[in-house]
Amino acid sequence: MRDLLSALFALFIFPGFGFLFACALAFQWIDRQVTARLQGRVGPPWFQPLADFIKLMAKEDVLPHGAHSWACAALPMVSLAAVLTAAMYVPVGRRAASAFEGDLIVVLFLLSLPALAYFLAGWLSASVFSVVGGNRALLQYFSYEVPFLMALGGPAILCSSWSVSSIVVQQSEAMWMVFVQPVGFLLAFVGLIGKLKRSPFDIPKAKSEIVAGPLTEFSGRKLALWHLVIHVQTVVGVFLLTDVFLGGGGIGIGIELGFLSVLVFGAKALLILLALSIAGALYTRLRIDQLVSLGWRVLAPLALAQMLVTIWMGA
Amino acid sequence: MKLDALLEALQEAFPFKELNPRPVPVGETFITLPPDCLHRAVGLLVERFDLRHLSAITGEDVGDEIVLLYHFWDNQGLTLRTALRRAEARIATVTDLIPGAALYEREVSEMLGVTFEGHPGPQVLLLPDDWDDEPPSYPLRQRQEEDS
Amino acid sequence: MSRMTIPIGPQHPALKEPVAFLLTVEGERIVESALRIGYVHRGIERIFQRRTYVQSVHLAERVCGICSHVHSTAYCQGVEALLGLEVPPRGLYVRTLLCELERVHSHLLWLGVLASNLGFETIFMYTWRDREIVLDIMEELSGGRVAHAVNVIGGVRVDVAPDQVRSILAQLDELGRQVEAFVGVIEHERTFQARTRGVGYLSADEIRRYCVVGPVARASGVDVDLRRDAPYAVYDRLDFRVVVAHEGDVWARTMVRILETVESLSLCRQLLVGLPDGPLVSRAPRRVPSGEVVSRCEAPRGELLYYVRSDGSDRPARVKVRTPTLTTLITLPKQLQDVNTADAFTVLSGVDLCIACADR
Amino acid sequence: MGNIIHRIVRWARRRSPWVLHFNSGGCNGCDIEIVDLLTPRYDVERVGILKEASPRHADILLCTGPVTRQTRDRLRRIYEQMPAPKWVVAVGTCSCSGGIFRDGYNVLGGIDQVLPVDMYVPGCPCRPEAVIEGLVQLLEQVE
Repeated sequence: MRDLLSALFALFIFPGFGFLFACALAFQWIDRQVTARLQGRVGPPWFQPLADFIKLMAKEDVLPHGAHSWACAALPMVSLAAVLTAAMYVPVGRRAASAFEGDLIVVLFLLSLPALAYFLAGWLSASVFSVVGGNRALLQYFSYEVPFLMALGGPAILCSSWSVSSIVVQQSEAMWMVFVQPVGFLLAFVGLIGKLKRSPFDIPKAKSEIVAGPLTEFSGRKLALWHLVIHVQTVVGVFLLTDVFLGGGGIGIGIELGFLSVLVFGAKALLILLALSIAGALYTRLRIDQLVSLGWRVLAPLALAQMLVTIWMGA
Repeated sequence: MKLDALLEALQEAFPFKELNPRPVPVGETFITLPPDCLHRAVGLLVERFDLRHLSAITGEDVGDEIVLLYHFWDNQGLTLRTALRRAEARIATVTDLIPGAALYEREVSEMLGVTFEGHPGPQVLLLPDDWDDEPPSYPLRQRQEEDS
Repeated sequence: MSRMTIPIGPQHPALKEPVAFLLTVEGERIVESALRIGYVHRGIERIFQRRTYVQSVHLAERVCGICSHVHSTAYCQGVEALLGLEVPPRGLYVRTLLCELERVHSHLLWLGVLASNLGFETIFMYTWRDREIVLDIMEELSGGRVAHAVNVIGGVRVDVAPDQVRSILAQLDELGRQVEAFVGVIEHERTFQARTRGVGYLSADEIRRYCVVGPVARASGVDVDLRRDAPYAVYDRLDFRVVVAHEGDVWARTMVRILETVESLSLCRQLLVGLPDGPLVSRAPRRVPSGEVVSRCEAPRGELLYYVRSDGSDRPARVKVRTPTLTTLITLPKQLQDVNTADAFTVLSGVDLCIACADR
Repeated sequence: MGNIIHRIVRWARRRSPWVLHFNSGGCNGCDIEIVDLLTPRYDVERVGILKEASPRHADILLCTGPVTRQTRDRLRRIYEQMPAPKWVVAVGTCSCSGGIFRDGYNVLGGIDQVLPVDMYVPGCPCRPEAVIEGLVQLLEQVE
């Protein structure tokens, strides 16, 4: 009985859906606040993401004529399920409840599902802007995904484990991966910006060009879910980087922190989020061809070199 | 711009026409030409004097005539004034000499019902596509005020 | 690759005003573009004929909300020439001061819009924040942030008090520092350069063929500026440099505009320091003797032309407005040919379209 | 229970008004003041206002300028594309009544000739403060 309760608690409250939902809202608020402050503005109040979410949920849900109605409804659900499931394997401070050997692969796979759903949403929602946005999303996916995977593969090879939890554990006994593989961390960070479609890689949803990209025709509940997907994805992505490169909830050699480790973890995650916000405020959005060439001419070769060095070091 | 040489050349090209050069504020010279000479005159300005900047074409309905003013500029203003008969408001386009005149001519054409012969794309510029065509009504023609 | 048609506008986030572009694209490359304007056509030239000369000043300001003052300047200047009216020097100084402040405001606004269309929101926020300084100055002088109603036929209706001169000079110094910072960003920010260099190229010959004016012409090496070439108001008494660049792309247009802003700030200082004493306005009669006039001004976007004909009554018989945007519009199909879809918005912002001006 | 949900939704609606801006024939004056709302001095994000790009995402349609014959149909279509509940705010004198352009041959008059207007914000051009005040008053009436 107790096991069941604690499993349910883990699934729905911490570190499950409830926690992720809260984190998604909090991250969104922090992101908007930091961006606003960098731009000399005040920024939204703390409850803003919640108000936005409730308002969208309570709005009329219309789809244009010619849009694929059940697909448009299913896509955000599937994406949300994927990112929420991915979160189950990413330890927050402590060992993830459902960790197993190879869960890193599962997480990476689940995190790329929304990109494909996003592309499909663009194609199926009967708007030119959506189609262009969908195409761009797919092109962008092919540019960042390979370097991102290879960058995360580095620590896994060094730790001889493809489980996020055991990579975290191993870092608590050695140096953090960010010091061992700084290039890898940078690549993963840039890849994450691409994955989350954040400025300066917000090419698929470039407001001033293609309105809102694949989401142009979505409204009400579906839009709310899409926003939630993007924000939970941000949370999971940031947590993943924290775990793999910043040693999760640990602070150094062999000290056990207990519950405090969650706070340490939170602090590290916030640092990454901060870096994401700052990077977004500092650069001009690239063109899709510029991103593709950046991905394949700079990021991928760097990731490959890093991979080879890692394998050589490990051998 | 050498105004004297220019006037001389124009007078030479159209020996029997009265050019009536007159100064108009601010720093502008008006020259009057008959409509059939205008295209040649513009050609002369462009080719001999490199006067390629056409600032605007003003069209005005003055009753029985429609007056067209071609405002040129090269450190000082030069305006070619020509008057078309209202009943048959047609004139040769100057877009072959000055591509930049295309929009000016389209505007004059829809506002005053002047046909620019040889214009590459004489669609409406500012008016809506469903602007009432039957009978043709042109916003800047005078008669409309009397009607409404 | 299959072709697709992307309709841009009349409602589109990159456009503050309704105008429609139909882009035919292959992949991300534009193969054809069609332009439709006229959504903001209000028939102003017709409305002019129903207003008196005095009312028309107000109407001229409403042709365009961004460059409202230069419109009324061109109009008033024309009517004053018809009347043979001499504007007192102090009036001309204040009028010119507003013209230059407006240029600063317009260029900063434009830089923000360009940055926003490039996805560089931070620069958009900063330029618009600093633009508020200009708006404050204009509001202090005239009571209006955007429409000023400063010009009247025969002069201006607002004065600059000595303590205002001091405070405005201080505000201009602050703004000058910010503008210098923007110059640095434009010159050195690499992603900004990657998006603007080589985009929307126009050669000097194309500029001449299409009769393009203003900063777009100057960015392609065509050295025209009515303030120097045909000085009106008090520009012949001021010391300034006409900024010319030769690259002919959006980056050059950005450089020209931002350096022009620096020049304009210096002009404002000269105007404030050299402000002569005396009356602001000469009394103008209500009826204007018959005659015609062509009045040209250098608006923030280039040569602005007003043609006014009077038939001796208290209403103008004909007012023709030719705004600079009309000349740049015609180059857009050429500039959009074969560019990337994303760059289309850089091109559109780069020429600084003012649709309200073009449609009238 | 229904009452509580109703109150929560009303709270959310009042605090998250996303606006769409459409110029149906104005002179730019009000438009730049509306864009100004987003920038540091006015920063309407602090009261939850976001300027959205797609009509599908918007709650409030901010209209500027009189309605011209070309924009009439487009204005209607944008309004139809917006999901309910939705509101229309006419910003600027000419969008309230046609203003100085009302006797132009291509001008139909104010926004209310085409759409039901919920709030009129006069001014030529409107100050940003006036637009904020108009929005706030509109939101107070939201049920």
